Amino acid sequence: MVGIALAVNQIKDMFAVVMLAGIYGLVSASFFVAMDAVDVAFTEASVGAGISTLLMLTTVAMTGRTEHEASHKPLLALFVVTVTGGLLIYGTFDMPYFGSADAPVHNHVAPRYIYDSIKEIGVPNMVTSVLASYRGFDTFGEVTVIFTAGIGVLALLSVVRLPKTDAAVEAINNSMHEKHLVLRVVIKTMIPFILLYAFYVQFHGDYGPGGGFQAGVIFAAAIIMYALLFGLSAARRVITQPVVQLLSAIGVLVYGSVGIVSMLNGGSFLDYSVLSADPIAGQHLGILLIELGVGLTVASVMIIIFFSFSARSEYQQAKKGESL
Amino acid sequence: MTMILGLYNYWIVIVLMMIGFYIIISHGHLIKKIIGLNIFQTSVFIFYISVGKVEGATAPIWQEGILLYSNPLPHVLILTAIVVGIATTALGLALIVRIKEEYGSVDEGEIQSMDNQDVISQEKEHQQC
Amino acid sequence: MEFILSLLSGFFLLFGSFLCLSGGVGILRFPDFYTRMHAAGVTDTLAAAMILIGLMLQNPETLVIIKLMFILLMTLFISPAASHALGQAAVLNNLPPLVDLNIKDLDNSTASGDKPSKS
Amino acid sequence: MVIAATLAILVAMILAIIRAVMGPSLYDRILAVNMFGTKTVLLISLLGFVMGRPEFLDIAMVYALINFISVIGVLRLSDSFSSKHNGPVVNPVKRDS
Repeated sequence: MVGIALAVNQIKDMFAVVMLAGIYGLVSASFFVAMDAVDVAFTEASVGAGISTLLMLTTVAMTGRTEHEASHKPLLALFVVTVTGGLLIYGTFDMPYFGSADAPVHNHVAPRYIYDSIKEIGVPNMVTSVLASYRGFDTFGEVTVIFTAGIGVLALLSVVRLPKTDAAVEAINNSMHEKHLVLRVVIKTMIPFILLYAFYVQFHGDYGPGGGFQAGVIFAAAIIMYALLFGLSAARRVITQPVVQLLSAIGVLVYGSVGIVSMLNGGSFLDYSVLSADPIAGQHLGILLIELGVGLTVASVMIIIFFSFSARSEYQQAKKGESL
Repeated sequence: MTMILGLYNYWIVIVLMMIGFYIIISHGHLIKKIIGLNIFQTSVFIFYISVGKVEGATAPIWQEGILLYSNPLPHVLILTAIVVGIATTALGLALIVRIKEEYGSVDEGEIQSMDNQDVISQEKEHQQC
Repeated sequence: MEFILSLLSGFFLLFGSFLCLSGGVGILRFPDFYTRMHAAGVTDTLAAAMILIGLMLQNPETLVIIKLMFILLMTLFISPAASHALGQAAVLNNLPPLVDLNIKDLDNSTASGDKPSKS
Repeated sequence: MVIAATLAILVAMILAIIRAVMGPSLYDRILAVNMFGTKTVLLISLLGFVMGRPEFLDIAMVYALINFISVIGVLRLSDSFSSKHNGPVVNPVKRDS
């Protein structure tokens, strides 16, 4: 990993840098698997290796490949970096050794999460139970952050679509598609299975690795794949922009309203035990609903982000084609 | 020797973090800065995950007969952090696209000099008035 | 039975790792893009299939075997499609193959015969 | 045996990384990344067996998928790079307005 990071530092061609960043994501995800963090690896695999590489590539395609020679003084930067790194390494000397079971992190709240969650929540996947139930409030915040980021991208990159540029874009797409025939057939057969798999991940998150975040990203990835090969306008006919925007808001609303409903039932905010007569059944119901909300928001925000990026780039291309 | 074996994970994290930091402060290209930010971010993720690892333990998914699990709390934190990270990265990239449209460049230095020229010309106009 | 299964799985795994290694060496040592694609194609399909089959023979659980089957099917679907797309893109964008000049006919057929360029 | 296979895959991954860093042309890099992704799928499934909990194969599946998506995306977008070399995109819209 250090090697890849160094190479990223050196290479000037932005395209190669982005490819290396993709590899970097894959490596770190394998590392997470080796460190027992299967849920994290799941997320990193779908996000770090897939979506972020795509987004960066789109941006690079819009902004150009080359990088100018650095005009700054790298020596000063190197000095600052070395000093900071040295101080940090000095700080690690007091840290508990890697993998030791008696480190302070493992003695605070973790034992309760590990040993009591199966009794209190009844969900085998501890990560899901901590995510959705013990720390549901945090996750609510994260979902809101994602939603806000979606709005931000929309505000920055939304384009006014003229019918004329639309037609031009469509023509460009059609000319490109003739050579993607094999890929189109393969992808068309695969997309239903991917969507099915996303639902499996969504609803199996209680028992194995997975959950709303990962399922949302996989769902979005299927749509993005469709948009990549069949053109943005075709994908927009499948899922229109207003629907996605509405869905992303509905996701956050589902999450929040589950909290409110549990308050109305006499518990505190996001306390699912009161949702049903049996506390464990209530927890199950609450986690399921909340994961649904998370999945909806994440999927639609990813779709929004990708749609706005590629709409922008098509818009630029069409503009360029007109000015020629 | 035990110290090296016990702490090398953290040292790798710090080296990665510093590489990311170096990329951020020494390169002018904005996309590269974002990638540096990502490297920095990943190093923090790795740090959290390796803190949560317990020797001889297994993934925190309950199963009959397994007693020792890794700490699930860092996993939760990092899981959400990754998704939020991609959201913020997307926002940053969107900003870069807009900057490219407005300035025609994604190099920090060039943008700075253009801004400076703007300010200078505005001041001149003021003086002429 | 048990013994035969573990023997078979070991054979598959070893063969798969051998293919992996040879593919890795190939992707590093071959002279141009198209030959490298051949090396990568070997590791992508045959080596992956071998290793996954070896793993299937190791585990008696049905669910695990089904998941492994899915992964195998997916790799068998995906890798050839991706290689095809990659090669086609390279040809269409005029990446010249490195061809020995002694075989003139082959040179002609790869340069122009495959796909007429659209642009 | 599983461990031997894991080691072999790790070596192959390192070789692929070297190719991705060196790669003279764009397509070499894409090829290396693609191969790297497939190797990661294998590595994850092998790691599950090494750690004794082989039910985590879902992750390997996601990898296979995502790897494919990123390769497709890269190819689709690399068209827009190379179209710059091949001259402007032909714009078939009549400009009579």
